Amino acid sequence: MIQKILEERVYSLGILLVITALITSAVFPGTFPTFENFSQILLNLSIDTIVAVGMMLLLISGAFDLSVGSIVAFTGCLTAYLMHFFNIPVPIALAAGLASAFLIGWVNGYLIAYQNINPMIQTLAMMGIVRGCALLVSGSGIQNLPYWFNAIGQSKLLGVQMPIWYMLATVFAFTFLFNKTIFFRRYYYIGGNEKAADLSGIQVKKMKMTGFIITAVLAGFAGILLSSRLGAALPTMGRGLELRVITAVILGGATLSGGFGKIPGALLGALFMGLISNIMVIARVSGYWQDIILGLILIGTLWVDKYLQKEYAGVV
Amino acid sequence: MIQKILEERVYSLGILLVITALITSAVFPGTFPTFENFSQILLNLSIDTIVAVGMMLLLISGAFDLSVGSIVAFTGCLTAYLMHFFNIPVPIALAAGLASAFLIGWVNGYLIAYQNINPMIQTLAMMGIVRGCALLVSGSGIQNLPYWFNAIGQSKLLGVQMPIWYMLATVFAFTFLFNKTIFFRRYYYIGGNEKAADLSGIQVKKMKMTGFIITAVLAGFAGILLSSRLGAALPTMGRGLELRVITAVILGGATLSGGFGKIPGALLGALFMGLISNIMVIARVSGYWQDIILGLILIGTLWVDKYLQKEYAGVV
Amino acid sequence: MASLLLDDISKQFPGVKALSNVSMEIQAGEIHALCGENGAGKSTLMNILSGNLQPDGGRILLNDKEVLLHNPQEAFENGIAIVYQHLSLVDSLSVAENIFANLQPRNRYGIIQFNTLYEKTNALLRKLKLFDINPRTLVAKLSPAEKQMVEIAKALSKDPSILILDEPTASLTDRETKTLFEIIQTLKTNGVSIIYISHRLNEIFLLSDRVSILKDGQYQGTFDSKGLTKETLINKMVGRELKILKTSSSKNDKVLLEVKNISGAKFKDISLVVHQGEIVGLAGLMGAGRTEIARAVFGMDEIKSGEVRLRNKPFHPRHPAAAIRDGVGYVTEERKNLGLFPGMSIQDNVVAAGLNRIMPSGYYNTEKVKQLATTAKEKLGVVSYTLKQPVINLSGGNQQKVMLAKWLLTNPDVLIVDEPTHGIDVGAKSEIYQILKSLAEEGKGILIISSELPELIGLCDKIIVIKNGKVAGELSGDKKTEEQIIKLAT
Amino acid sequence: ELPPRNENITRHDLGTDFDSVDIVNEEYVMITTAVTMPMYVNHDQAAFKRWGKKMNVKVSILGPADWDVPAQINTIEEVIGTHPTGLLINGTDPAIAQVINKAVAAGIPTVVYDSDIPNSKRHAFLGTDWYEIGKMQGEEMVKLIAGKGKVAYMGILGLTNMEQGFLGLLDVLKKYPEIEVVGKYDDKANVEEAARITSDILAAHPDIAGICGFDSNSGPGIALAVREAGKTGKIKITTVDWEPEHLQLLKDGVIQMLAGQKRELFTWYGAQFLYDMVHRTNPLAQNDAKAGITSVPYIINTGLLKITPENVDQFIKR
Ligand SMILES: Nc1ncnc2c1ncn2[C@@H]1O[C@H](COP(=O)(O)OP(=O)(O)OP(=O)(O)O)[C@@H](O)[C@H]1O
Ligand SMILES: Nc1ncnc2c1ncn2[C@@H]1O[C@H](COP(=O)(O)OP(=O)(O)OP(=O)(O)O)[C@@H](O)[C@H]1O
Ligand SMILES: [Mg+2]
Ligand SMILES: [Mg+2]
Repeated sequence: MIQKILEERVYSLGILLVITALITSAVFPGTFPTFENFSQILLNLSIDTIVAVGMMLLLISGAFDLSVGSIVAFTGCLTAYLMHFFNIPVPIALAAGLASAFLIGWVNGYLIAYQNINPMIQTLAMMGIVRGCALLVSGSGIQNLPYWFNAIGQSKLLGVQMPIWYMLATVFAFTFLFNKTIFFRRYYYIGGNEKAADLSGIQVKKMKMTGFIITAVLAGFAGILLSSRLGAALPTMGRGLELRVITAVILGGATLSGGFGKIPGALLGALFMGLISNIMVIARVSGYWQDIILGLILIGTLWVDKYLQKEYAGVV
Repeated sequence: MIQKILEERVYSLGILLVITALITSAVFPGTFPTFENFSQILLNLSIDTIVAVGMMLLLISGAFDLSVGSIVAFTGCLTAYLMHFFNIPVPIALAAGLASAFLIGWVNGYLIAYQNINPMIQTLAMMGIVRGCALLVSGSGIQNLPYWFNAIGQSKLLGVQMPIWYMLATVFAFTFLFNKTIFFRRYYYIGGNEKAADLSGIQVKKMKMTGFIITAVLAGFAGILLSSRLGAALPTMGRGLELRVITAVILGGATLSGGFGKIPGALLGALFMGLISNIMVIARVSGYWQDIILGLILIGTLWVDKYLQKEYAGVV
Repeated sequence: MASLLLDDISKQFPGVKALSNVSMEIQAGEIHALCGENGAGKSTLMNILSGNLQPDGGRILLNDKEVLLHNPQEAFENGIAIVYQHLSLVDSLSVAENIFANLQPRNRYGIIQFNTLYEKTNALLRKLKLFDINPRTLVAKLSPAEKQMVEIAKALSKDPSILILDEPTASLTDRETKTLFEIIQTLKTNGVSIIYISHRLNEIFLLSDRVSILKDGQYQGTFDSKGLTKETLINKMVGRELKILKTSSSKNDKVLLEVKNISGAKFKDISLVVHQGEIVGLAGLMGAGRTEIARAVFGMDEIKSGEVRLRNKPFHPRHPAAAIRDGVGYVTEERKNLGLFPGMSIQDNVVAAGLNRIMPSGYYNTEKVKQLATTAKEKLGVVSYTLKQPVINLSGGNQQKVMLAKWLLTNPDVLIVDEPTHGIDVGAKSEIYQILKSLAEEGKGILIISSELPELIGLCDKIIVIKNGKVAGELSGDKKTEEQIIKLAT
Repeated sequence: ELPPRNENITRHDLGTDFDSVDIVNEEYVMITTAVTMPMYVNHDQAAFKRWGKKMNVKVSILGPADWDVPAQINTIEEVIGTHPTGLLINGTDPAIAQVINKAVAAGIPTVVYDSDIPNSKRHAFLGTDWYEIGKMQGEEMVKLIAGKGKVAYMGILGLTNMEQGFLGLLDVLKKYPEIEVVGKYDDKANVEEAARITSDILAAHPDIAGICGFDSNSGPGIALAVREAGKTGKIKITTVDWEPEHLQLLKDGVIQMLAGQKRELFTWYGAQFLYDMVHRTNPLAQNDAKAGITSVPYIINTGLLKITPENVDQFIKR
């Protein structure tokens, strides 16, 4: 039974998280285990997590997307641009922003799935192109966004900031979809054995393209959320996001070769990284040491996890 | 026959390079096709190419290393640190620098090959750790390095800068090794099917560890060369190098899943990227347009290449 | 009830014409066997029927109506189901989800009903007498034979009106084979048409109503099984007489390999001896642990206790590399996963295990590699248009020969072969038997693991039967009969 | 063939003969790193382009998109081969000294802006002292928190100019024993990272008094976290740069002071210096080059802008 539980990264990481949190609470009872601190940690990782859900989908299917960080910036900037310079109503601007993300995802997906362009180069190239477009659209950034746009990310519900709710909703929705619908379960087949998926009647190319589109739209949503939180759209938003998110997702149980991973793993991976950085600051680790210690903890975590789940050692 | 030649990325990319160079020569006859410009292009890509040779080796074996950029920085900084603050003689400092790179490669390789730590997370974590160490060692950079150290990268032979010679030597040596020694040919088998390689008597773990060590040492050498060229060691050297190099190597014919690629492809991939960036400098393309155009060219290149080598479409 | 007409089907692969103008007819409710050598085009034809490949020319008529099968989905919709020769399972998913891939029971909102899924799976597994398999188990944890049965269950789950079985018994043992045959007979009585491909000719005669033969992509005719003799069938397939296997033993008294009371993860207290010139067989049911014994001796898995001696010296390789150096070879089962480098050329595959022996200087000699590969290719009769062809494009039998060639190049004194004739045609089989025999005559020791009992009985000097990881008995001389083996194994 | 030994640079070396400079197809090239950084685009590059239009000469802006000093050096080397009329170089790191010398040796008038590269043979420098930027932030912070409390600061670690700024800040804060510096953080030039670090700091030190930022993205990131924690105005923020975003935050009372640079002046006058050198606008000797002098100022400190709630309205563009 215990063996069984530890085999799943989602559980082993969850347990590790709880233990870490408990120990930290004991060491820093005044500063760590407070409602403000936790909600702030969650708030800060909400953007990453929403993107991570999409990335988890892609990794399950055996692909990944390096352009998400740029999509975050571009969508935010485009939406702001439309609202600020053309006075386009908020809902229409939002729709346009998401539509642009959809289009980017479609181009990525189409070229990768139907034209066999190498996914790494395709999404890397797209990362540059889209970042360039974000700079083109926003120049030095756009301020003074409409009140209702800012309200999207700055409101609270039951004392909790909206982005946290969006993040939880995204995670729950996709967890449900991945557990319960045929459409999304197909990604496990594709990642597990693409040829076999094809032979089982799954339209692999179409599904792959859809995967890139979903990821891009989630990134677009995250970009809108971020600029709403900031009350401004900056072309530098989302820099380095792709690596951060891929790390979180792999930590959460995905593999680069596909077939493995669970949606809640995306949240747990992001949570783990957020928690570690929070604890480091609380423990007064600063400057260069942060990178060094974060690296050591990452390796250490995987190493502990490996011992917890000996069975799967070869696979991960 | 023509079909046959185009099937190999090394040839198709080579032809594309020549065509691009010819067209550019026609458009910018005064500035592009000069000895100075060509040797400048080669000089500028020498560092990347030396690292790319190691990365090609890893990709052939089905792995990759994200920590190379940080190794470049750390080795350069450590060597400079030893020479500058402890007045250690140049050769000993060089040896120490390379030894530190060896050690980093060993840790990466050992944990990945023998402890089954996920290679992406391992090398990403190492990237943070080593970058942190580089900052720790050098602060904001070390200037005024010994004359003989600077001479390594600033001398000329037959009118050509030394780094170009080092790069060519590295490419030739590894091309030879990969074609002519069974030791290096084993990496193709490991990339082709790891389990079968093991059962065929290839010591996969040992070979993998060696692969990471070779790559790290090459990156270390590149780091020493870079700081010698600059006459200074900066902790920010090699930032983003890993993605650039992986892109070059994939462009040069490698795949993330392993088993494919040729060493000269590393040079050609880097050359292609160097050529494009040179042409953009000469054509005075700037700012965001750089990213956008580079992205479009990358995608376009792969797309053209795909049509040239229909046969292999599925594989790449 | 469905009848099928294939009309003038052709298929060209780069370098090979896999099918040229094949026309044949499958009647409703018949068991139609398809025979042919390795690479004759059987799988290609079936892939076309199942929508996986598109023909270059020709038509498919189902109940006299032309159907277009652009993808596997369209084939299912037309009631065609196939058990592929190369498994089409996803290791990382459960048995149930593999069987009902993309067809999971769902409610009207598209939500998967897992309870129904597991129930339906259980029912299917029971029908196939697979009582030990839990629907929730990951496929990765099954043995090759169990995977094959799951693959069959997957095809059956679709309630096909035409069922294609491409070498379903190649990795099954007798027990499962029997179950499968019973099921096929039941399906037949229910009016399902069955296309059956196998290299085990006994099965063809036992099961089929009619036999069609392909040779080099060309249709050779359809015959009633009743009126057909084994000889004529072989003759039509191979186009020549097969050599009769010599039964004389070449065994002498010198002990080559001696295994003394070894235990490991999946086996306990195993002892056996292989003499010079001797062929020793390991028999047993699926999952008995024979493969694990071989892997342990070969240095791939850990031996917990006991001793192995080679040429009277202790032999405990830490890695296959050491075993190969000392003159032990191991031709693995599961050639696609464990034996071959699928994307690499024939030439590269053939020298893979012998690199050190062929080029002891460590210097890679392309000419020598080419020459050795050419020799091996000719000696074993590998059919390919060039040595540079990636092995993934070879037919199953040719892949097996490439693997054998790889190990012959290491020049082993003791060769362990695991399911050496998995998916190999009669012609090639008899060639492989010849090769093994002549190796024995040269004084090598051979340990052969096989689930095909006639093969073991024909080849071996003695047969050791393994049951649940332990030696259940040893048979030699007249006692080597199928009944005896099965009795010991179960 | 070994490189020349490093000779000591004296004023004597500064005169360069510009006879070979092409003033028919006049082109001035500006080379920076992180060429797409909004602050650079909006100030340095905008002013440079305006200057080009006014003088009716061709201006080009080149450099890598990310902060990559070796790549900036590579670009300079490639540009030298195309023989521009003048070079305007962002003094990102002392390591670019050599390539500046190479440009000077190639007879190209070369002006450095932003941070000085003192060990190079550049003809002129315009810019600010990053140490002063840190000092200005420190002094203002001391005032804002009345000389006591916890202070944290962040920027991009490992950049020469920023480390100078950190030093300036610390040198001021050192003098106040009641001020505790709780940490130095790397926000990796990233808004989200800056926000995350800030909220972690808020958790670790609920009594934090002030935070200082040192790169363009620090300000918006710190402000976001402080605002979301509902501590606007309670935690004092000083930071660098005066992008519209920063000004807005200052106006909203989230940020208390901006240490700005007069970046427009760097490139405008820098370009003008180049122009004056080639056109010998103010010849000082019969032959300036032979006399070993240049006819433009050697070092110019453009000074800093201190933007506070009192004068912020003057900076907001309409
Ligand atoms: N994808 C492919 N590309 C190129 N050639 C192929 C491909 N698939 C099969 N072939 C070739 O087509 C021919 C027919 O192969 P096929 O797999 O149909 O044979 P088979 O009759 O099923 O043989 P076996 O009994 O060994 O399974 C062979 O020569 C094979 O090498
Ligand atoms: N990948 C795997 N993971 C876990 N257990 C496995 C795996 N493969 C095989 N086993 C188990 O190991 C045992 C022996 O394996 P295997 O079936 O290969 O033995 P064998 O005697 O060689 O049988 P076969 O006739 O299939 O070759 C069985 O209990 C099987 O279920
Ligand atoms: Mg077949
Ligand atoms: Mg077995």
